[in-house]
Amino acid sequence: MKFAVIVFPGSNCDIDMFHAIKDELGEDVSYVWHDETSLEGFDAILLPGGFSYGDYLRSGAIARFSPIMKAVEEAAAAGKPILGVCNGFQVLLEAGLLPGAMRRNSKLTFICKQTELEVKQGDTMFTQSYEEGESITIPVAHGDGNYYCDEETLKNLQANNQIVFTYKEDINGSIANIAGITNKKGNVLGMMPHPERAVDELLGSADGLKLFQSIVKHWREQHAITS
Amino acid sequence: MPLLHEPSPVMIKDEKIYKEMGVSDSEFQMIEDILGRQPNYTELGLFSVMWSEHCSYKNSKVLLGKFPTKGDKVLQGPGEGAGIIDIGDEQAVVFKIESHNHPSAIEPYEGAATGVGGIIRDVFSMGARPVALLNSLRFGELKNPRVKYIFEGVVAGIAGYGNCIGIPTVGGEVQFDPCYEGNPLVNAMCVGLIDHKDIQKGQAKGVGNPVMYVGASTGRDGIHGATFASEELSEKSEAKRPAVQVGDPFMEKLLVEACLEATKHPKLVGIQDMGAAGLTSSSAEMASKAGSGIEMNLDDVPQREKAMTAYEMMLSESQERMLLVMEKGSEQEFIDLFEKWGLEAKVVGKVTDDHRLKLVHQGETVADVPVDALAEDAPVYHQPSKEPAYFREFQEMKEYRPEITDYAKALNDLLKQPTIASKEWVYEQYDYMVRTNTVVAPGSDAAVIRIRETEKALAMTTDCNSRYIYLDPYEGGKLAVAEAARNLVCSGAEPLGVTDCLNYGSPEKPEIFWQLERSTDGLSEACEQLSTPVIGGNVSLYNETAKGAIYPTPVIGMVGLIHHLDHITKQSFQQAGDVIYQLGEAKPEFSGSELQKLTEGKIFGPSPLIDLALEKSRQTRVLTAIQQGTVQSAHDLSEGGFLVALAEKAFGTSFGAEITLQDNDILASFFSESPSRYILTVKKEDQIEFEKLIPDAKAIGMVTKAADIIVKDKKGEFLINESVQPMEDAWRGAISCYLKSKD
Amino acid sequence: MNYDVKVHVTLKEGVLDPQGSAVKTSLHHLGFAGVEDVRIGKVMNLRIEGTKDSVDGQVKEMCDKLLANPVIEDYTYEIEEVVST
Amino acid sequence: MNYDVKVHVTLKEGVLDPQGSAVKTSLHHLGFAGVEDVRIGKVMNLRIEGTKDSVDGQVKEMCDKLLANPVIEDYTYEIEEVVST
Ligand SMILES: Nc1ncnc2c1ncn2[C@@H]1O[C@H](COP(=O)(O)OP(=O)(O)O)[C@@H](O)[C@H]1O
Ligand SMILES: [Mg+2]
Repeated sequence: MKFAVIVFPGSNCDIDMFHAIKDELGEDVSYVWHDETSLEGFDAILLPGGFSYGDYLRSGAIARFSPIMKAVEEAAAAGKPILGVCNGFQVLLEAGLLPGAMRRNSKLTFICKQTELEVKQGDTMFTQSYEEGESITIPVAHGDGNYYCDEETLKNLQANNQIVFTYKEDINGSIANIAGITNKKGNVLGMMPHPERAVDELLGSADGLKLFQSIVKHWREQHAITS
Repeated sequence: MPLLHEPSPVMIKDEKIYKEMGVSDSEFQMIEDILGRQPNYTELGLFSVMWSEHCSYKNSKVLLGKFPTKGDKVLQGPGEGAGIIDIGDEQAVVFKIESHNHPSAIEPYEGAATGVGGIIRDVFSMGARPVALLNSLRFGELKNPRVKYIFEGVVAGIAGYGNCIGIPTVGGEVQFDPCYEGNPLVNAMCVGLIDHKDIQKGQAKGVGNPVMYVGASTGRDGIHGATFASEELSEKSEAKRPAVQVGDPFMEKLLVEACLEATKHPKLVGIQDMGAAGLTSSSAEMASKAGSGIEMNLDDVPQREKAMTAYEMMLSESQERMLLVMEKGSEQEFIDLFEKWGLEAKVVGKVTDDHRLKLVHQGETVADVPVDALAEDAPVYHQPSKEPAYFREFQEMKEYRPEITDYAKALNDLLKQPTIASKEWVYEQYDYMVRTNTVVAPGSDAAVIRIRETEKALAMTTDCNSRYIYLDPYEGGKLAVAEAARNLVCSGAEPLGVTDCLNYGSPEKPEIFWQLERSTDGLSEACEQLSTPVIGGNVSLYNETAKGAIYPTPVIGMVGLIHHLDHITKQSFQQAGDVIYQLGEAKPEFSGSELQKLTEGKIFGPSPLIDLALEKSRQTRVLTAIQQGTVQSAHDLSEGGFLVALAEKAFGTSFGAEITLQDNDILASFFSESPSRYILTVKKEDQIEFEKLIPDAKAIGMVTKAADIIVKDKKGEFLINESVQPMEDAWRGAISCYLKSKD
Repeated sequence: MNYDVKVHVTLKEGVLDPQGSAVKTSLHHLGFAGVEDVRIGKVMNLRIEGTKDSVDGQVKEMCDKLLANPVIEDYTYEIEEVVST
Repeated sequence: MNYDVKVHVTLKEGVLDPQGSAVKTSLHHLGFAGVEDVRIGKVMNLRIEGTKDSVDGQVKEMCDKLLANPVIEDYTYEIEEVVST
């Protein structure tokens, strides 16, 4: 299976994402520069964390206009798994691939620490290797992770089972403690916590690995059916 | 055409305009002698920044010469952007610390942020990839709203820059004392990794080679920043507006990647960052080191603002700029390389053989001065030195001993002292994990970064207990180095070397110069004995306000090598049932301790003394015991003493401890900060092996499943019986509590 | 012709403004007890070359596309001709 | 009496505005070639209770003390009486 890691100017978790896939997951992975226009040949697309364009104006606001984003939209429409982490999530929100927006953390300061998450949906292509309701430890590192959407959107998210991860305690003011959501179709996941930083016990947690394993598992199942 | 508002050479001399630039009468005379004529305004500007303390070390050079700087692993000592130490396998570690105290006092966010940006440039200009950041901070007491504002701004600024650029900030220290109220200290340190073959020097060699300007364009910001950093802070500094620059970490991130690519280019000759004194110092130093000259046409300098004069361009401290020299004919290859990263690169001059810095602006030669006079041959002063009266007084006092009856209360109060309290409020704002190499995050004695594709790791720390240095600069200097090394040893590392940041008051005051002299003696001696050469550093003088000077604060940044990932050791308890050992004796010395500060509200008396030979042998033995796998956790005793250290070992775990105290002097055992001491935990089955390696360690108790700290005396009476949780909550919450409280 | 454009971007009513609340608290601490509400937004000063007609449409488009996020923000703008001196 | 106060805080002339430059470049990429300069600042909308005379002095003091840092920022403000409805 082949993963793409999109690199925007200012991305800084691209390398971590790359290592997680290559060294820990053992799958094929390449960097794709923001000004490319095609994602052909890739089975899953990863938008890494960082500060694309310095987070100037609003995080993700400038990166969403990168040439590669058209290809990301097409991949999303084609049903390929798309994962945006942290700044990647912010880009997906700004691009309208996921509903809602991010505000400054409620305490206004950047926050970096291990957090406890609850896996709210155990049956998505990103979470099938977890137990539903499972508690996992994955770190966050963000200044603008305070998720916002209006009431109607929240109702829809809940009704369609799009809320995939929640924080077990309020860390940044997010509505309904939302840490990660998918689109309606379930193939685009945005999350603030960094699964790629939780793939090795040496660094504190390996709970993020199952997320990537789920993507592979899903792809293999699909692949087995269609080929 | 020279701009009309610039004073003419005659006016400069007659009206003594040079004084406004911090140039003394005798220095002005020297400049006239060097040039054989009167300098014009631009030339005077060049001399004034290059001869400022910040760039020339004119008042501290005589002292810096004493530092041991050699060692078989030292690949680059002081003199370049950063020092370099071999770590084997054709790899080396590069590190340097720098101050940004004065800008942070007036614009905390940008002052601190640009401090981080500057130190990163020092490291990657050597060709190294920056892998970690640390900092060392000093503020007034967290009671005054202005101090809170500065503290919050500085921390946010460090976070803002480091997080954005994607280099983890993994460690540091924060201390609070009234002497820093108007003059906070903000020292930033960067650590990088390099392959031997990629090591670069900042030299302008090869006559005719182009000189290239890369990065952000030049604005009027920070003009005279270096001179400003060499003056006392006053009301007037607030009015010196342009001295504060705004950083652009996004630009710097691109600059790091592009410059690292450039340093691998075979046709690169030299590279240096434009730090303090910007274009002036980078060009003069690159030429001086190479024994060459440089000629630049300032019309080609990328400019952000209109109608900038030569003086303004040369003295601007706009951030995120680099100066490169490459082989003639390869210009376009470099321009293309930078273009790919969206960065502007422009040839602004060439290397010459006349040892002069020659500047042309709008068709006229606006400066023509010998480069060595600017760089190497700046004046050097040996300021008069005088033992301050307070020192004598402190020395003659008898040892202070507080009256403490309620040990538990004292412990709880100490844990809430801001200097001891958890610094989580600070480091949670730093992305300390990005790049996924941080094995030991902030919160332990030293931070540990693994080196990918090897079994090795680096440990790093910044340390300086300035209270002891104030009480006794000589002993305090030794203590600071020893503590840094001890912190590295506790994490399983062999200390490699030191970068230091000397923060002091005005060297023109004999008592302050005496502090500088005595403390650098102490630092030198300790570095010598502990085999940690000084490979670079920075001096920040004139840290004074109307209320007086800061404590002498020579911050020690130290890096150590962990030979195998298995040796990585943390400070916290690992499992119940482990035996707790204490190594080192607590003497009844409380002068300068946290307990004295807590009970008296100030410090006085003689500082504790340190036996460096003992320090060294203990470090060696503790490290061996760790490397042999007999140690589960290790923590050195510092601020607060034994009880604080014991509690810290329980924090963040679910464990507690039960101790039986052997000593008779309970107060000293609990709160003395005598140096060279450790608390170690050892598995039962490793005890025999461990005791062979460290026979003088004393088993004093056990790690318990119950999360309580229990200490009994020899007779079995409880001296301390406290649950961990409330203590931990108070310790963790103390800083944000101070920040929220209204007074 | 040159135009000075001032774009104000503010959080939509009903969207909590953590920055505004923090500033309000600080102002209270400083003794400004009369401060009842603080909301913080952005102001962007643009200098644009174009014709009167085109500029208005362009600015609206810039706001919709980039300068404001319609999920949480509202915007207003003013355009002023630059009188060359 | 209630007052609506609008405080504009902008970077002093000559102070680098990396955010503004990034937005300008992005607007160019989006095809708005006529954009010659972008500077980004803050606008703070305050609701204050007080008397006409006191409010003006208070706002000035707030700006000097907290809302702007005179080292790099300039400010302007407008005060408007709230007509109760
Ligand atoms: N300014 C800071 N930035 C990052 N980490 C910090 C800072 N201040 C303290 N820390 C971290 O908090 C922990 C405790 O610091 P400190 O009390 O100075 O330790 P020690 O006394 O062992 O040197 C260390 O891990 C240190 O790196
Ligand atoms: Mg320690």
